[in-house]
Amino acid sequence: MSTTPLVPPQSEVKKNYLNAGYGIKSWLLTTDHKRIALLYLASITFFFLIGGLFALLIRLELLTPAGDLVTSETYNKLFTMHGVIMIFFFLIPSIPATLGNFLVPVMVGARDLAFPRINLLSWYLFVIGGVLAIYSMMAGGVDTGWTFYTPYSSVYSNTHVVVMIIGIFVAGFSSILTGLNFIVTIHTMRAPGMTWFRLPLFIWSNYATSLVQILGTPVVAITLALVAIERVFKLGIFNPTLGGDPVLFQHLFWFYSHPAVYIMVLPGMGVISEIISAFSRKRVFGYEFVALASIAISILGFLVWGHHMFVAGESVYSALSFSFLSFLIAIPSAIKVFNWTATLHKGSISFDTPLLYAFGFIGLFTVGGLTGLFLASLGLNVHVHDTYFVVAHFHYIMVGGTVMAYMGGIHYWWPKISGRMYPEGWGRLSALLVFVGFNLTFLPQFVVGYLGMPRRYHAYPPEFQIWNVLSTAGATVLGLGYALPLIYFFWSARYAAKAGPNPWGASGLEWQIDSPPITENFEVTPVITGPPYDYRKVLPQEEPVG
Amino acid sequence: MATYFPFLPEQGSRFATGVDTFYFSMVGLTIFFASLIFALILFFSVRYRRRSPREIGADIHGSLPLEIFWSVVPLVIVLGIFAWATELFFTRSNPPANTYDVYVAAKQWMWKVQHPEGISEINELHVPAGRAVKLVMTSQDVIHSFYLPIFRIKQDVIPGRYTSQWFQADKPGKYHLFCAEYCGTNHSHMTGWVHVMEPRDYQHWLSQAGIGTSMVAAGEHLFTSLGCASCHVRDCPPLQGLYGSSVALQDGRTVFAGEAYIRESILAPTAKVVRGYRPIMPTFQGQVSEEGMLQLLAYIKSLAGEAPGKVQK
Amino acid sequence: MSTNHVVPAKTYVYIFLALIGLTLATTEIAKVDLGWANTPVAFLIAGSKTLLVVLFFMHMKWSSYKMKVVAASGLVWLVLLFAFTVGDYATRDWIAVPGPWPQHPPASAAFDSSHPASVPSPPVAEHQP
Amino acid sequence: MAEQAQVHPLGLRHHFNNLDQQLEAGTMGMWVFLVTEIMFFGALFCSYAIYRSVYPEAWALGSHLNSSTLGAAMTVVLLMSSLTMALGVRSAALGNQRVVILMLSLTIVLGLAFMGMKGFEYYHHFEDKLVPGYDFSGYHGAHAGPVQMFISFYFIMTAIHATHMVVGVGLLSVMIWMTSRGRFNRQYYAPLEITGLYWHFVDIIWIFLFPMLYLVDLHK
Repeated sequence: MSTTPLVPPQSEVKKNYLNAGYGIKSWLLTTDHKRIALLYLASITFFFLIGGLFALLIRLELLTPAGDLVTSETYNKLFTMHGVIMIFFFLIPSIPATLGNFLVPVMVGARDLAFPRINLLSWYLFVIGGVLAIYSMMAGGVDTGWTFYTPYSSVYSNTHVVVMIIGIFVAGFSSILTGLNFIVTIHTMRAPGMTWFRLPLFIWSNYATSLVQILGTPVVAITLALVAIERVFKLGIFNPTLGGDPVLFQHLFWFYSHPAVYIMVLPGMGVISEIISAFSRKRVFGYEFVALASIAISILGFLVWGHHMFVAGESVYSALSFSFLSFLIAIPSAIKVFNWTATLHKGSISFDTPLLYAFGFIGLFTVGGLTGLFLASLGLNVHVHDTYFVVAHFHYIMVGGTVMAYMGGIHYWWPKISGRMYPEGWGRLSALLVFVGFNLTFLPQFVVGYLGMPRRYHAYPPEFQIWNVLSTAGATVLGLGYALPLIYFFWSARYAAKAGPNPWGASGLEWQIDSPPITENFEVTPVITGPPYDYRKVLPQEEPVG
Repeated sequence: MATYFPFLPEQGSRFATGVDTFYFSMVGLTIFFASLIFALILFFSVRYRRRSPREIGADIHGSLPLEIFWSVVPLVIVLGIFAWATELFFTRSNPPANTYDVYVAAKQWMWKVQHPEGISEINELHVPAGRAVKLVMTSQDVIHSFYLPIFRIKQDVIPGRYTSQWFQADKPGKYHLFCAEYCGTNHSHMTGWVHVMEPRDYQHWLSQAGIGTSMVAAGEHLFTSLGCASCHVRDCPPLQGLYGSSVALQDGRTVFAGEAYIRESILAPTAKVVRGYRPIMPTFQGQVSEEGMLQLLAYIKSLAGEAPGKVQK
Repeated sequence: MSTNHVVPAKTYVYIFLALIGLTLATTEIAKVDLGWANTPVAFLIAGSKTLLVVLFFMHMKWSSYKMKVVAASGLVWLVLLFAFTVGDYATRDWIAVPGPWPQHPPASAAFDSSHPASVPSPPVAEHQP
Repeated sequence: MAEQAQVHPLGLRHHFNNLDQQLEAGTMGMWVFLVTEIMFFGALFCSYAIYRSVYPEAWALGSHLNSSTLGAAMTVVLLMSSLTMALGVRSAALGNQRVVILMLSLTIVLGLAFMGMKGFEYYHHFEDKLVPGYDFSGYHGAHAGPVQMFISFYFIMTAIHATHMVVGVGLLSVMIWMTSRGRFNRQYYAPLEITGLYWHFVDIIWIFLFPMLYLVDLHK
């Protein structure tokens, strides 16, 4: 992107979005997309810690075959809370609401999102939903699993299901409003000259994510509302004794919840495209294919939900069509992985922390994606459905994929967000710890899953113990790997060296404004003249390389 | 069973072997692709590491042939996997001709298994080796899932309707039975054992396991005590030869008279009225327990001209 | 965009009268027994009323192509949800595919009850009540 | 009017370049929101369709419990409110604020009339003891279970629709207040148009609810 060079005036303390205002009101009533991104960053880190705590408790419980650390009711509440908090209150908002909110306006060359006040409303809805979920947890928790399958959730469970459902219902609208804001901003507020194929790939993947948020979230909102109504008024919508059909709940629930996994992973793919390109200083190989693959994933993502129900009483023919479409959706993901790898060819690669996280992402997402093919295969799904094989698969995509990309993205854009560098050595250590700890936690679960250990088991046969012990050992290393960045990011925000506008020599509009940026992002709206990822303009070469 | 640490699961049936071969070839495929990607990343990142701080990468945009290559090749591989897996699924979804029907009623946190000869067991399933066994299952409360890892099969058990699955064990032994669909507090204790026995031992076990009235006899008793016999002789739809045939309905549809049709016609008779008959049958909702329903079903299946258990499939 | 395009009031009144006419029509047609056609006809009338409201009252007729795509995407996804869900319920009664392809000859008369031997297995997932 | 446009056109927000961009963003934003509403009601319609195919007779019996003439009257009232809404937005484009206020008030009155008829219908069902989850003893016909499910679908769908009506009336009163304060002119009336889009959508939902809840096999 070539643009008129910006020479910031050297006043004593430069005005930026962080020191533009002080005090609680300037944060709680802000409509600046960058401040709302930080509000989201704080709140989802809080939920990530709670969810992580539950994960450690579950792993501790599973050290021994007998259920002896907690009672089975408590264990059921633990894995339900772990699921609900991690999915609805961490993974779904993680990249779109933090990095997306911060970067989408900057990357398209706008001063703010299309609807700043709705953006703040989105954060408040998230917090209200979170408070309701915390209240439901404090009051006694929910033991239905994050999937709320009826008739257990609507008739037989005597836990605080209704409060939790209202919490998720409200938090769902926060996700809808973020998606709505992104779609309108990307369509109507691009800088002059910024055509669709000059947009960074982070924008493409967040656009695809917003499509899924808009078209999927309302369906789960009304489905969970029906479960709550059925619970309160004893109606028979999903209750078989009164004529309802629990399989219909599963259809409506998974219509959203499978595309929801693409809400979680697509922004991660966008971050990885940016990191791979920045740290090999090379245009992403097959830019148009990677961009359109995101859109293909978001659309195909709506046609495959039946692979969660192969053994749940779905008809044979419906299972056939869902299985076939689930195989097709593997192709765009494969294209992305191959294109990322090809980008490294003839690049100028430097092994900073974000790139280590990106390599981790590509490795683990490849394994996660391919094990998805195991589960899409009808014959094999019959055996591995609802076992630890499934648990390992979706953790490879969610933790190995999305959380790795999220950590890589936070490290990559930290200089832009806080204006300071993070400690590189500690960063690389945390990336290594997370990679090793992750594999030690979830590889054994593939093995014990295929041996037949079912999901959500509080006590299991003794022959599965060795794999669970290995997995728990891995979980502690993983927990340590996540704790490290938390410490050094706080340290770096106060004491680290200042970072210039473009510490990595990366291309992109966000690297041409100050770190941290001013509230309006650009003094003068940039005009885009060339394709993205043009490193010859960012770092003019004396003599061309090889 | 001595606690040993299995790495590879035991195979209890031909279907299990088929699933395992598929699984191991998929594992091989995953290892191949993962190591291919890992090797490429390692090689590229070492070969093209940054040598000077201002060095940038070559100006390569992409290549259409390469993109087509790694779209079409994965597509072909994936379609091959789909075909193989679907063929496995057809075997699992289509029980062979004469299966040995066992009825399973799932209840929050236990499995009640009923053999056609009338013997019922809790959390235990004794089956003869070498014989195709079909499980006809229903639940009395929430969704459960009857999971036999040794045979690589599982099927959700849904309240309000019948679901079924089949297996043919070939190795005698005692294997795990799990509930795989989360069903509440004691979901992890809703487990049991399946005992595969030589046919001789099985007959011996049957004989001395108790002389319970056969399900067909119990079904016939219910059939008369509920008053069905008085009507289903002349002016009500005949039940002889009903099971497994197709029935023309009042509203022009033709329905396959399977287990679900019989259950529905008992609980909600006016849902599917047989052509040429008035919808005068009262509902028996709430008057017949799940076990009673299974016994009635066994009796009506026996009226299809065959003895229970050896029903022509 | 739909900026500053002023539609003559007459058009709105005509559209309104058409909508009222269609409402009365659908009420009367529902009273006549058309067998299976009742639902499609009612659906058609409701659809045309919706089209009138969207095109004229909501200015979609004069809106940009982008708006039309946004509105159409809502409809397409609704059809997706219906198609796959109803598709599952509709195919529940179908008998399972007659066995693995190679050895098992496809049953000639699938429903011919005269020789039950050829009757394929009862459907795997029975129809729910 | 011209110099006001150069200085700072009425209603232009700081992060937009011009009013056209702002209007396009606002309109697209509302249409994307309406797509989420389509999916929200769509899941309900899908469950309705599945259970109608499973219990055709019960759906017919349940639908006969609602009076189709009252339903038709409510539809006419709502269509009229759409007309007045459209005329209101049109007069905003022509700039005569008094007509805008008149039309929006008419729309509110018609909306309240619709809700009044709905309230009467609810009261009627309460009187006849036809309220699932509360007291459904008033129904003595066949298929009691599925008919109760139809009536619960009726209550859920109409209650959610009525909630959207209440939000619509709230929005309209805010628009009337803003118009009376002179916040709009010929160039800038986007909020009015966007509220119009929302109102027309709520009307479209009712256009589908009417045949689904009132006209099921009326000939039976």
